[in-house]
Amino acid sequence: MDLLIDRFNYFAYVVLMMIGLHAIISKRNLIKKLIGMSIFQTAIILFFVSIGVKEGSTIPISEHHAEPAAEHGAQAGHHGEHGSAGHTNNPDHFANPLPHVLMLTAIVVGVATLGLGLAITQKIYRQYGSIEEDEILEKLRSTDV
Amino acid sequence: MGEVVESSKPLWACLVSLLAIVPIVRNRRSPNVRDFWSFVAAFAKFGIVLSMLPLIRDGKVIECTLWEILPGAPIQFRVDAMGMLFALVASTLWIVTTLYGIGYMRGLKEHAQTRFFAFFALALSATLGVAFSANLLTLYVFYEILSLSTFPLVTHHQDKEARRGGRTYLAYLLGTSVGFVLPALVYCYIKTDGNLDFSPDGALSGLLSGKEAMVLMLLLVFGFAKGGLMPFHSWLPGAMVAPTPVSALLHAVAVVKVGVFCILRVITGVLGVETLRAFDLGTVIVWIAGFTVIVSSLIALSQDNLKRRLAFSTIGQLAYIILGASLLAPKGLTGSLMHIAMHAFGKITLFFCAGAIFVANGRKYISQCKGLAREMPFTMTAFAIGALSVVGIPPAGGFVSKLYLVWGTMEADMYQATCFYLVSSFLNACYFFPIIFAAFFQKPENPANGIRESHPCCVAALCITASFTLLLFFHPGPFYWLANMMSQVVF
Amino acid sequence: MFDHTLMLTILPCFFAALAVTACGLWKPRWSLPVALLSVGISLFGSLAVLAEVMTQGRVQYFLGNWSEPRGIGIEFNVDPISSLMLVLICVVSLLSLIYASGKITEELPGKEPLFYALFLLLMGGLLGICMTADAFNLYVMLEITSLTSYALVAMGNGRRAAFSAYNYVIMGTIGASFYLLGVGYLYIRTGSLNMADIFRIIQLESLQGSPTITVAFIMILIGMLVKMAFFPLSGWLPNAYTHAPSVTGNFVAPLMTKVSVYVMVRMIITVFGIEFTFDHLPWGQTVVWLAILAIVAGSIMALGQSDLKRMLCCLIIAEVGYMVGGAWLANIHGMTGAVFHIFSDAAMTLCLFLAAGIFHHKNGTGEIGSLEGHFRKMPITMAAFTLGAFSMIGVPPTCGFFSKFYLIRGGLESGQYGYVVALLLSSLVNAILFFRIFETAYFGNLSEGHHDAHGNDDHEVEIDEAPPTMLAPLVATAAGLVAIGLFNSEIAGFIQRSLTPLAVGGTW
Amino acid sequence: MKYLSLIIVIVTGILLLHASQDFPDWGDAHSPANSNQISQHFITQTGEQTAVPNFVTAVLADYRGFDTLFETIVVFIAGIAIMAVLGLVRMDSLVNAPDSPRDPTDRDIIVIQTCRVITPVIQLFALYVVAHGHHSPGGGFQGGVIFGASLILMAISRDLSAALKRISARRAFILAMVGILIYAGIGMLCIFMGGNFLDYSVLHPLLPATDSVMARSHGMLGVEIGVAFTVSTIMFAIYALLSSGGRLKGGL
Repeated sequence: MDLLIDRFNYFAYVVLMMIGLHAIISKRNLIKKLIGMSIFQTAIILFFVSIGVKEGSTIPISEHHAEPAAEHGAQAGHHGEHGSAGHTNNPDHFANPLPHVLMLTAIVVGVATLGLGLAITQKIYRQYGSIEEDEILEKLRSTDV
Repeated sequence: MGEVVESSKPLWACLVSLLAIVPIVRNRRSPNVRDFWSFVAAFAKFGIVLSMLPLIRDGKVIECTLWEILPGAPIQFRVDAMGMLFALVASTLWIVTTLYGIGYMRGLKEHAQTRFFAFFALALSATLGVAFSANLLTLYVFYEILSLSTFPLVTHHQDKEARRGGRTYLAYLLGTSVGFVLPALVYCYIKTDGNLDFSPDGALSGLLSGKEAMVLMLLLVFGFAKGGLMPFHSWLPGAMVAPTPVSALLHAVAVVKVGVFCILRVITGVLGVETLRAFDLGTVIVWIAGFTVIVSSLIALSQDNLKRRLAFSTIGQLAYIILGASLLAPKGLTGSLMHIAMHAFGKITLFFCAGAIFVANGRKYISQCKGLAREMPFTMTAFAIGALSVVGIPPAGGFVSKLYLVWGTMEADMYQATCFYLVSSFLNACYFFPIIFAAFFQKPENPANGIRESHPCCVAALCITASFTLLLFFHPGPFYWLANMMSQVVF
Repeated sequence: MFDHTLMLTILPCFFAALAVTACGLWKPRWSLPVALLSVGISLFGSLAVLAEVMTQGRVQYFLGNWSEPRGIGIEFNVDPISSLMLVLICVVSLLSLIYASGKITEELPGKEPLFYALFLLLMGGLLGICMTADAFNLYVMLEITSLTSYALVAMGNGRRAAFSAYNYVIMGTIGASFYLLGVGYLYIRTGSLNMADIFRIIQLESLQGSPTITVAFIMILIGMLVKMAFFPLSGWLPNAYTHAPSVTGNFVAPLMTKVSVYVMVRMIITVFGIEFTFDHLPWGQTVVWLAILAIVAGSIMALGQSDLKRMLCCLIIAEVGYMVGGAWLANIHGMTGAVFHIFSDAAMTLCLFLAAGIFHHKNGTGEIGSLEGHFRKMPITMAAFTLGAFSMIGVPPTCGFFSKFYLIRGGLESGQYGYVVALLLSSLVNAILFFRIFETAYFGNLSEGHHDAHGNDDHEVEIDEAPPTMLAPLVATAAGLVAIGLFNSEIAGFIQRSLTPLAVGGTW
Repeated sequence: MKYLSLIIVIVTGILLLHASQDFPDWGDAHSPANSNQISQHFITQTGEQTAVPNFVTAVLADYRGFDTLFETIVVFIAGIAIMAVLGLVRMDSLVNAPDSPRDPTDRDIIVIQTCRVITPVIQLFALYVVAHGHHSPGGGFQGGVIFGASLILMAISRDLSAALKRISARRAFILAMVGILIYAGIGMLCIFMGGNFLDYSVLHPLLPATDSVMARSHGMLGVEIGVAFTVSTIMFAIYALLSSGGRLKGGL
């Protein structure tokens, strides 16, 4: 039970993902399939993001930086005290940036795939006048004979 | 094995007919020039092969490495007595067959003669490649090339019958070679880790357990189905749809003998006599071959189509050769090697005759041969000689080799083998002599007026081979001592 | 020494893709030369990489110069196998591009620039997959190839193109997502994305037992099996490749599945390590049996096809079975055979697809029955086709024979006799399939017989060959088949240079 | 089919959950992923190495800048792929197609006026998000999407042709290419300056008053701008193509 409490994020994403997968496989409507596909991908994104979370940490932006970064413009070429001059951030205070970066990519890819899928669906509709898989297959069979 | 001489002659012997294809195809418009080129190639090949004879006689071995295609298993030629013998037979008979083929093709106005001669040449180079190959891989490569290059020849007529024949032909040859030989080849490669060379005492000797040896032997012996061992023989009668010159050269000489040759190589060079003796595998082959001998002769009796009867007789004779080698006795091997040559000359004569009869007056069936000798005396005389040779009665070459074979059985005291030989000789007599008798002593139903021989080229060719058959009885020539050298090397 | 050879190989594709799109906006007829030029540069680059790898063993490149600590930035890492893959991809692209230049205006009127742009992007993605040493970067590259190939398949004007492309999209996305999920599992356990680094961590903390790594492996494997059309997951392939424009099929069919196979091999050898894959995972045997199933199923499906291209697609499925099975034989010869077969199979598939495309171009139909008398009608094409077919059957000295040789050797050494038998059976089935075609092409229709062609061969069907832009690539490929066959021992030796160092667990 | 899929789904789910048993707990700061030296490095060293306070931006545009380049290319691919698939307009005829605007009756004055007011605000905000990506959440993608959204809003509120008058599909694609060219061009520039691809630190001779560290920061800015160009225009192009069924006329 406490396992469930500690790991609810994993359970959540698995459930979401399975919903998506089920939709992809069992739905006969092309648009619904695409929706399932997006749910599927989103679940993975959720999983990744939940990896990078740290209890009680903040967004991965170091607040000390506003002025040092500005002063850089003024006296540049001054090595040693770049960025957070002197003191280094404690990793535990900031969320892990890497998963966020990765997921930014994954999101973009998802968008692109979805757009392409929609375009193809439009073309199918133009050709067969339907987006129901069964009807399309029916039409194909009729053209074969 | 004697000292090794590096020379590119074997390569050229192999290539010359391949190169001949170019002029043959380029002169397709003018048949005479085209056929002239075939002759040139044939003689050139014969010359090259002959020029290697003295070296072999001095017990040397000619080697020529082409390409290290697999580590340890290059494409390599090595000419030893056995290969020399086979190459000599093939290249001699190619000349005659070219002569005959020209006569036959023109006599019948066959179509696509250029393709015919081109693939003929290709098949010949593949044959020599097999004869000279130095290791199992090279052997396999040329074996496959031969199967594929003879397909267009077998199916030359391009009609339904030809298609059926071609299908069985490829189904058997490719099926067995890919299905049996290839795994066996790889297994040998693993066992010897990467050395497939034929060596007189067997590349695999001492590396195999009894079961492995058994399996390998069966895979290889049946895999080279060109040897026509039952139950993988039925491509041979099927392939008789081919034009007679093809049947003559390929199915009396090149193809089938290649199969037998490969099996002999396997027995002597790959598995090795020692291994076979150790696990007493020789007798297994003896029984298989003996069965083939008897059964094929019996089937031959029942055939009325002349070429089919000859085909089954061929199957029997091939089994002779394999049987002789599997006796694992020196004289037996000598005999079987000689039989390669003797049977080649005898059988090609018979095929030539069958073709000539067909060309002259379209007869295919034995029942039509009554009194044929009056129409075509030369042909039928030659036929008689060939038959004598195959049955093994002096004064024909077949007698000599058969003598040695029987001697071998005595030597290996396998008396069942002796029985096989004697019974089958009797059967051979049974299925040949009626033809001769009918041809010479029976009255034709429709008495023809005068002599109607077929195309002069055909007659010339079959007279040559017939006289060779006689000659070989009185003087077996190089074939004897080549065979003898080989069996000395092996044993 | 110029140390950006990798960039020289991969970047031209993307810059040229932009340039081609620009050409599309202004001067469409310049798009072809630009594309050819860039592919040529890439080819040159890949050869340079190959030469470098031959001398140094491997080429590394740290993008943004972030080399320390390992895996902080993105790393390119090319070992012998991948350098060969690069050359393969460039060569295949060049040939199929030349072929396309002759055919495209007829197949995709008005879309040439878009086609060339997508073509180049796809090629770049494939190159990236083979170069990168970063698990996530591989995913990005994978998606680039997927998106472009979806589009290329869906571009066709054929009635079925779009629908087959749709299934392709769905399956492809599932595959890629599974791969991404696998990477996520790797990341959550090891905290790294760099392949070598992941390998190091798995060894260091001896994570072989952890279910996470196992599931990660399963996910990545499933993803790749979907992408490579491994039998039960291969439903999308025949439709997609058959109904795609032939200019697309010639490029996608030889490369996509092979590259996925390569990714699987790379995951096995560089990320998870062979002794994890073959010793810790209990089901290596199962995969081999699945491969046998795939081989048999592919061959049987092929027997049922009357359309040439469709038949070839089924054969691809069987060949994928060869490679997966070979890779899972768990010995070096099997793996060598699998990798070698990647190359030979790519060459054969290209050869046969080019020929099929030419037949389709001439006859307007892909039916096998329409090939009557082609040995006389187009001898050169048929000759090349015959070579390809022989290679499929495994006739020496074509490359198909030698890949079979290595695979059979691996099978015998690891005692997988079922696999060997399946291999031989499928080559026999190939023999049947192709000789069926040869018979049609050689005998013609037998009804009217041959007797019209008496005498010598003067009055015959006049030769009517395809235009040189289509013929040249075909002939080159056919020659390549023999060349790969003749140089097989060199290639195999080179491949083993990146396999032998892995013999840590004594698996081979 | 349904049952089959259920079986597959359940099996997969069980597999995944089985794996999650040795996952770290949620939010565990010391899970392998979080305690790994690499993610530590990003948090601790980014400041010194790139002078960018926003780690995500730094990782995105610099450490893993190559991924991002291809992300951008993926967006671009989506654009041309959709055009290729719908395939009704020839590329060289992508000029602003004269289209009869809808009759005014079905235009809602309130909607139009509201949009007219807020569109510039949205666009301004988008530019801010792009430019301030170093110091606050944001960056090329976010800003680009917002900008694209403003264009789409325009298209929805009036009609497609109105939006296409302002930025035609042709121009959209040109700008998208320019965007990628900026990104990849900066990368190439790094090679010409003697560094590796996308190694901005070697650019400092070109930029006034910067050292190699600030050069990275500036390089990222340029890259982000390129990304913004591509994303915003392609987002709009995708909308235009899909909404008009590839005709670039009429629309919703």
